[in-house]
Amino acid sequence: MTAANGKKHGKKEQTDRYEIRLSGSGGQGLILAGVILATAIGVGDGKNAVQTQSYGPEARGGASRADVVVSEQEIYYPKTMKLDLLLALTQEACDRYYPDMKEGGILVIDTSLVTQVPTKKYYGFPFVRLAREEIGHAMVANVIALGAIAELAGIVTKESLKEAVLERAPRGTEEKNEKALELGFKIAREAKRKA
Amino acid sequence: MTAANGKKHGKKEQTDRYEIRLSGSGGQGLILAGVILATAIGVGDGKNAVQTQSYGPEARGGASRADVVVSEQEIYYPKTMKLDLLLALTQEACDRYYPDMKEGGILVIDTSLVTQVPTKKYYGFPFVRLAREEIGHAMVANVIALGAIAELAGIVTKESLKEAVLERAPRGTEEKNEKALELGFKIAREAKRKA
Amino acid sequence: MMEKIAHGSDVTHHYLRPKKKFPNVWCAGCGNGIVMGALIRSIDRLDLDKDNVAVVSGIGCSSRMPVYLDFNTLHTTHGRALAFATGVKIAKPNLTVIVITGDGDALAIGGNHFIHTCRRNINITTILIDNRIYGMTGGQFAPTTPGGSFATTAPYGNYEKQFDVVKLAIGAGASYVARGTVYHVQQLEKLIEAGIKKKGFSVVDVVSNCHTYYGRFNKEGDAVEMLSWMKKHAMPIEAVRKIPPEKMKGKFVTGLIHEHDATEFTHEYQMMVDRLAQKEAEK
Amino acid sequence: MMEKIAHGSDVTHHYLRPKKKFPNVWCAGCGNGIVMGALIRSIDRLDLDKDNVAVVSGIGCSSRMPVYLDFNTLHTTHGRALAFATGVKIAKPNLTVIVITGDGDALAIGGNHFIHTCRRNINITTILIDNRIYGMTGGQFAPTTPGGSFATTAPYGNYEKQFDVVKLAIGAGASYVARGTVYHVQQLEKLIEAGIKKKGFSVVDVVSNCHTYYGRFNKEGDAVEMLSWMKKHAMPIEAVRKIPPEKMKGKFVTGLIHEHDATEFTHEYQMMVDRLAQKEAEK
Amino acid sequence: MTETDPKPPVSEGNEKAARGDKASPGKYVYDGRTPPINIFLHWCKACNICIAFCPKKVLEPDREGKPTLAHPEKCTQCAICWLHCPDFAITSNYK
Amino acid sequence: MTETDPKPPVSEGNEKAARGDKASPGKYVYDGRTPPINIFLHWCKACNICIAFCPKKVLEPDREGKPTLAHPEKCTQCAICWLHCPDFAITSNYK
Amino acid sequence: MKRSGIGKARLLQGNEACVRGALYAGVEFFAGYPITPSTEVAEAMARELPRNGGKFIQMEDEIASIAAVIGASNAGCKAMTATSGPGYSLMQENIGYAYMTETPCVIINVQRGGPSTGLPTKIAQSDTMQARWGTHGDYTAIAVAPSTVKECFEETVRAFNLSERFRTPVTVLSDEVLGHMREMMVIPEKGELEVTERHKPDVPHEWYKHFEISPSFVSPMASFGEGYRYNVTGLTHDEDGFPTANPIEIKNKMEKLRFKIERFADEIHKIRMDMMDDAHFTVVSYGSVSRAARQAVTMARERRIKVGAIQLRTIWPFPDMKLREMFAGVRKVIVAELNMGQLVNEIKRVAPRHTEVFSLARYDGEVMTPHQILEKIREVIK
Amino acid sequence: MKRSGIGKARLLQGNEACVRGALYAGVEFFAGYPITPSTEVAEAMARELPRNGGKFIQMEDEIASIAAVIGASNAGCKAMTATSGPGYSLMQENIGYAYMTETPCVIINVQRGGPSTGLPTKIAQSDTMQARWGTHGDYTAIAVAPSTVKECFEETVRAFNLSERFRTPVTVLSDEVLGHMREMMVIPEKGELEVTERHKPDVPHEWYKHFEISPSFVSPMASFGEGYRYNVTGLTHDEDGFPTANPIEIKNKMEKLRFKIERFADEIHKIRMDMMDDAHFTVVSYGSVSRAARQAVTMARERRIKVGAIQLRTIWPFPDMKLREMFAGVRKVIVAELNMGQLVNEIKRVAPRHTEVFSLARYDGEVMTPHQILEKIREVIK
Ligand SMILES: Cc1ncc(C[n+]2csc(CCOP(=O)(O)OP(=O)(O)O)c2C)c(N)n1
Ligand SMILES: Cc1ncc(C[n+]2csc(CCOP(=O)(O)OP(=O)(O)O)c2C)c(N)n1
Ligand code: SF4
Ligand code: SF4
Ligand code: SF4
Ligand code: SF4
Ligand code: SF4
Ligand code: SF4
Ligand SMILES: [Mg+2]
Ligand SMILES: [Mg+2]
Repeated sequence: MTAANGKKHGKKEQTDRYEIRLSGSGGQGLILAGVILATAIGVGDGKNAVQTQSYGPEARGGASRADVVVSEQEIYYPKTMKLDLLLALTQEACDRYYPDMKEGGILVIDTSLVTQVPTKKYYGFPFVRLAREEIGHAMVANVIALGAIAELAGIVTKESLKEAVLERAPRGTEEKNEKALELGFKIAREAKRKA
Repeated sequence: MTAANGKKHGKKEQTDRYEIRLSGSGGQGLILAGVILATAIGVGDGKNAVQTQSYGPEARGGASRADVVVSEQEIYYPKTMKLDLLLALTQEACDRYYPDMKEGGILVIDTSLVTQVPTKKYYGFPFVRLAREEIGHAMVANVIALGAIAELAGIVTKESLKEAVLERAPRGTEEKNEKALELGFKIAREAKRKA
Repeated sequence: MMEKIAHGSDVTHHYLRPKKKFPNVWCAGCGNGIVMGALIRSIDRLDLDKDNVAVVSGIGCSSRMPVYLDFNTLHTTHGRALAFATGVKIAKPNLTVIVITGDGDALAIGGNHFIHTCRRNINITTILIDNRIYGMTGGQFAPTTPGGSFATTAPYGNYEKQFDVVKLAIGAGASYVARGTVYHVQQLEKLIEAGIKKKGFSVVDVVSNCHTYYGRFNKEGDAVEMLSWMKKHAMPIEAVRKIPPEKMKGKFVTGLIHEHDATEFTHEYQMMVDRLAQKEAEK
Repeated sequence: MMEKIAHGSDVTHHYLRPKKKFPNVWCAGCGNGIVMGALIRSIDRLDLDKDNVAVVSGIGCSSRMPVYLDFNTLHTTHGRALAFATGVKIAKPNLTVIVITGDGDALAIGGNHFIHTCRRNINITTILIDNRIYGMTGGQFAPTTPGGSFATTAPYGNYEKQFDVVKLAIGAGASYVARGTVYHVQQLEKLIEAGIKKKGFSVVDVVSNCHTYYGRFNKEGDAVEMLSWMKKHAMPIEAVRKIPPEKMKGKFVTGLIHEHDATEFTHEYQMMVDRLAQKEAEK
Repeated sequence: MTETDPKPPVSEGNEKAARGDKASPGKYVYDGRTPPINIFLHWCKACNICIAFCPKKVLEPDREGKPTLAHPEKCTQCAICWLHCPDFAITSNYK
Repeated sequence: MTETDPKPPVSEGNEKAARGDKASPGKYVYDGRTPPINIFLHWCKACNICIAFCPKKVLEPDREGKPTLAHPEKCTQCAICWLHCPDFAITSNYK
Repeated sequence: MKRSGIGKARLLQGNEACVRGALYAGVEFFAGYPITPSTEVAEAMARELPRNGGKFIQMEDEIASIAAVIGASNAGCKAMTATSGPGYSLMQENIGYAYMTETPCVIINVQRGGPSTGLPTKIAQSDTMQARWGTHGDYTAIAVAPSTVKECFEETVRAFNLSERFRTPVTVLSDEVLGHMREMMVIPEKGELEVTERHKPDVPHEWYKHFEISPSFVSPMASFGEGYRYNVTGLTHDEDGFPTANPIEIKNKMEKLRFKIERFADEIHKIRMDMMDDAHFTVVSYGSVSRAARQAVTMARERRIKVGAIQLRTIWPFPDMKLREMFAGVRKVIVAELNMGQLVNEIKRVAPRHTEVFSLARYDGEVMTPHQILEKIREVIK
Repeated sequence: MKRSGIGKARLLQGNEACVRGALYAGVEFFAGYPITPSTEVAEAMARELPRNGGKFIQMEDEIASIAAVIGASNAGCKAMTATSGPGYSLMQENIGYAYMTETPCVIINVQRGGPSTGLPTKIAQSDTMQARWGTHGDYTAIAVAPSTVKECFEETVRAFNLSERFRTPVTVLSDEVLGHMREMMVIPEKGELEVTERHKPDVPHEWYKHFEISPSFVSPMASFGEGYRYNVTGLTHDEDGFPTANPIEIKNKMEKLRFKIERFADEIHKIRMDMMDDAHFTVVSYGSVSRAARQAVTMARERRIKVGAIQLRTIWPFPDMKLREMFAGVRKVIVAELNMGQLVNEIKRVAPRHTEVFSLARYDGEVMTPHQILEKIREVIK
């Protein structure tokens, strides 16, 4: 029998709990982005991270969703409760998940695909267009988004994220991925400055 | 919900319970005899009768055993507890089941096959020999035994037993079976007179 | 009738569920939809009353088909469709019973029911959608997955041997065994039609595409590429009979491969019942 | 060795369990005992180490055999012997694995494992004691019970069709398929011996007698009569090949009916493992 | 893969011809207004089958990969597109 | 049932001959004392197989149907009886 | 369907009585695979059904048997199978399908010793909990248990009635001794026992919902070939029978499966009481043990022990409330079972505070004897 | 056997963690048949075993899978399979064979919604009772339930240990969310966790009894090919493994199956307590619900509610005594489960008189949320 009674009762736990959702449609590489993010946080930065996702017909069809919960402490409840950050790469995803956000949470959208934003406080970047035009590879939109999130949320170190991205990058695409990530950092840094 | 509380409590029930065992070896037709006896008592005489038997490897091999419990009242426990009558057609059966007899119970043996009888109070008849020699058909030894039992135990009417025997008799053997039954009645009657 | 079949639209609306759940659950380009089209057209050609058609399936992508079809539909447990269908057929022999199954459903977990239904020669038509993979569960190898192929449970190449569905069905006693492909839709339609007409157990093995898993893992491309492959490599039995075996290398046979006459199960049962009744009447 | 086999006594004592549970449970004259004799003599001839022989069975009269045999014995659940045996063989490929099964065990409830083991071509020798009935449960018809025969569940004559074990096994991919009878014991011994030697899945279908049920219900007499029938109606494959088919009426073929070469399952697995190791070493 | 197409007897060319129908209804001619086939875009999943196998290259993909009637005049009503559409998204207008 | 016995190549006649052993050990001759075969009556179930199939009618049933060596001198050590005994109740004495 | 042999006293085996009961209830389809000690059920069905307009088929195994039964039931037949432990285990997946698809069918389990192949020719009552929890997922099970040949008949009729009424599989828990025992019984005349027919829809087919959630939770059931063309699936589904992933629809379906039975539990429960009026002690049992219990209680009463006997003829749903009431004046309860103590846990759960519960468990393949129970009574009342 | 990736923090799926745990425990054989949501276990095994000296085979179905596992275990391998509800139901007959033949093996059941095909991609904990009562006959089951990815690893190791130690099948009750969730964990170094090896006989083979009744009731186990040539049968058997019909031998065998586990139940039980020291209320849960419970309890403590959380990592044998002790100061217990109320019945059975038991059941395919539990806590404490 194990008794984990060491912690003081009543102590507020997991005040540092941070919840992220990456959402959009299948094929945008969001599950992979979630896994990379969780790996960077967990393996790289040594925090706790849990990644969950939606399965089922929903998953095979259009919509796609990956959630990451981050904390320094033991993560009790592994699913998200109120999102600290929502990345929405489609209008549908934005409409559907916006209500799950915490007050004051960060909304990040792809401006080329999400046209009706339910709030004025949000960060918008044309990830897909940037990927195609700046990096020359539409598939790295998710990596640009990861870069932006890292910059905005500050829950992962850039080094860890870079390492995690490169570990997962298909051979020969390392450079593009790195470029994409840097681009993500940059655009978010600029946006923050402007905001 | 059914409540069978009608009967008075404490009333001694089933004082008329009568327990019979027909035992011997496979191929002596004892299960059939048990079924015939139970049918005669139940269908013919309108009493209650339960017939049980041994299954399993035991049944496929040598030994064979059929039990019949008779009562005017509802038969609660269907298996035998203490035998009122034991028919033993082999030495093995006699040795094995004699201890299951009630004090004062009736032991009936085949004198040509059971040579060591554990008591002096018993009825002995050479059923198999009689069947072969008197009826000309070794297979009716069980029917002679049934006749003898009916006479000795008095728990079944002769008419019902005859009917039950004839119902089960293979076509063309009716006469022999009837003769065998009558022979059983007769030898037992004589034995009783002598006793 | 021919016109209607050729044009399809009213056939579609007549045979698919009134509350159509389209677009269906299948991946874009999945052969299951093509087979479904061939099936309803063959039923239409036979002019069967929808109320008297029962479609039974197991579990798998292919086995999802009955949900869309406006017949009496029974979507059962994995591998057991033929056993359920046997119950349906015996209970109501006047129903036309069609089983939709996958190579996993019919030949892996359901192999025993498959061979026994073949043996009994009960009047059921089985459409076995043979995509050489377990599609529904995400691409594990099936008893039909070619040796050397890749699958999630054969990450180093499949080292198992395969069933030849046709040989297996014949070996088990099926009286009608055919093979079609989702590319050759009209041949397929006819094979299904003849299978339904056949008084006895009939199997139509349909070579189909799961590009999502099988195609992707084995670099066989998308739906179009996989259908093109079928176009190239299928060889009708009539042609096969005329050419030397070595010309068959890399090809596979299609068409009605085996047929024989044998009394049908529910018919035999009825004859037994009739004999009994006659005997009792004679008494 | 030959001497020993011919005389039997020491063979018996060497291969039967030290605490021999004889007389065995089988009815007087049951063919199961005859098969058991042939089996131990063939093993003796092959000079196998008893410790390296595993005998696996399901449930049935025939499947009781392992209990008497002084090997590693696994008496499993009804129909599943081949699946258990597959686990044993893969776990320890150096064991000689022999499966004893009945026509009900292997072909009714166990049909799926039968065809899949045939397909995989795993090095297991299956002795299928084919008495055309479920003996253990008291004489219900089996998938091998001839049409028209009587059984407790076919009181008006069997109206089902039968498996031809040989065709089924070949259709499923078995690489060695033979048939013997309990009358032709020495042929049987050799068929079993060759089956064990074969690197791959081998089936020896043994025509046997259940006079207690099948014989009695169908007026085929006692053990002697049923063995005499086998003597009369068996036709060795060598002879069959020479005579016109019409002469085969009422006869059945015995001997090694089918054999082909194919890589064996555990061998294929090992090759895969070796390839992997080599790849890793190359890195 | 290198061997030539065995030309299966059905599924290619005009369907009615393949069936060997006696009464040949004559060749289909586009009237310039009624599209030869209807495409239900809502059911279409952009699998590309119709486009790839149309022998007359009548169809071309739109931005989403769904078929558009690029050359209606070339259509022969051969039926290949709608018989192969796994999603029942094509019907013919040829009555 | 009416057709003639197809004479399977094995299982009948002298076993060694059936196996085609080169060294023929000569015919067995009963020495008048050692019984040619031993019968373990305890294991025997009186199935009658040995008696029925002994080609030389060496065996006859006792009252219980179990075999007795009625004509030991006729035995050729053909092995049929013990190879067919389902109960391992016969062994040979021929060494 | 023709019925034979009604109204005359006859000596019947328990297994045969199940067959007679099924015929009385209108069985039209049987699929099975032989297994000791249930085989006589299949054998009698093979004889009777073809003569009575019904269908008999011996399938390749138990999985196929229950599958065929469910198929036939959906095609409109009253359908059943019979088996014993190993077969019952194999059937579990498809029994779950019957729960989910609300398909009426009857399964007779003639129990023998387990686990595994166990003791094929010896008695046990060790599939009691399995009859409630044997398949995966949630559902509410119905199981009944006869103790005499007559009850074999009656409980089989009742099993069909419950099955058709609640659109659910029902298990009859018999056992080796009961199945093989021969006893007198009079087969009731037609009309003497209630026979429930399937509730058929009376709406046009466009309105028909095969899994409608009605006030009673039990929806009318059309059959294949009757013009309704509904969909049946083992996936969790909506009222129309189409797969759903909607949490509300899922919840509704699950509650339907539960409440269609629990709400009517009172009408399903069947309990026999003997000498319970003034009892301070009671022996609770079911199946053939109840006969030994009655005998033992009679013997104890002769010794002036105030003990009664309670026989559960309905095992599942478990009669929580009824028993709690019956235990009102009862200080000590002995639960006698031929297993290592299964139902005793349920009784412990429901027993009021003043009632102590004792287990009398036998598991050596032999029957429970009246003396054994009597001895336990004496031990407990000390 | 080679082991890879030990000692480094990594993000693992629950299903993968089971595979890592199995490798850590020394698994040598896996047979399985794919089924959502357990398939990743088979897939990872297919990748890992051939590289680690083990054997992987995909069988034709679940029945064959567990059969092959039992065969391999008797041939000396640590062996396992993984499945979900429908497959678990199919395996029941042969799981019973493993109980009877005392064959160690591990079954991972990644639960999904039932009954029947149910909800393949949605979570449930509704095979809890089936893990105890799923096969026919009597036996005592062991089942463990992890709640985190790390626990998936640990409980799989423990399952192997218990299985080998007690010569019995052990079920790991995982679930869809846990199986698919990715979480950080450090794979322990060799030696960090205990790994139990099979107890081998040290007597000459003539003395060896494969089913010997020893003081601990657990007998040493030889394997095929090691020179012992024993018999294994699913029929009830004597110590030598030969079928028996002798009531005393039968009873001995049955008691062995039971007591070899029950006697050591204390060592099998594993319970995690959070904030229980001063708790008047407690939430009992298992599996992934325990995480929501911990969260809810933390939230309730912030509201000064004296509530604690109890997580059962061992479900079977049920920790009757342990819980009764833990409930000493507890007035109200909420049992939170993703089913219609299964384990709550056990808790009702064992709860002392002063402890009221409430069920919090969710069965719509969704996870239990901390808020839902919190709400129930508030409702109950009123
Ligand atoms: C008893 C059981 N085992 C396993 C599964 C999981 N399962 C569902 S479909 C499937 C395989 C389907 O393959 P196939 O029949 O070829 O159909 P496809 O998806 O390829 O059309 C499996 C293994 C299940 N649903 N039930
Ligand atoms: C799951 C299961 N179903 C049914 C049975 C009952 N059963 C035991 S043996 C047998 C048939 C045996 O037939 P076969 O394999 O031909 O063996 P035989 O007795 O004829 O040698 C059956 C149906 C069982 N033990 N287990
Ligand atoms: S996974 Fe494969 S079989 Fe399933 S729908 Fe997609 S393409 Fe078709
Ligand atoms: S019942 Fe038949 S198969 Fe079984 S032992 Fe007797 S003769 Fe042999
Ligand atoms: S009918 Fe034929 S020609 Fe016309 S669009 Fe379709 S495929 Fe092309
Ligand atoms: S075949 Fe059908 S689904 Fe595919 S692209 Fe054409 S219209 Fe769309
Ligand atoms: S060895 Fe041959 S000849 Fe001698 S007794 Fe036996 S069967 Fe007869
Ligand atoms: S063959 Fe064997 S068992 Fe049969 S009679 Fe001869 S010695 Fe006895
Ligand atoms: Mg498939
Ligand atoms: Mg047989």
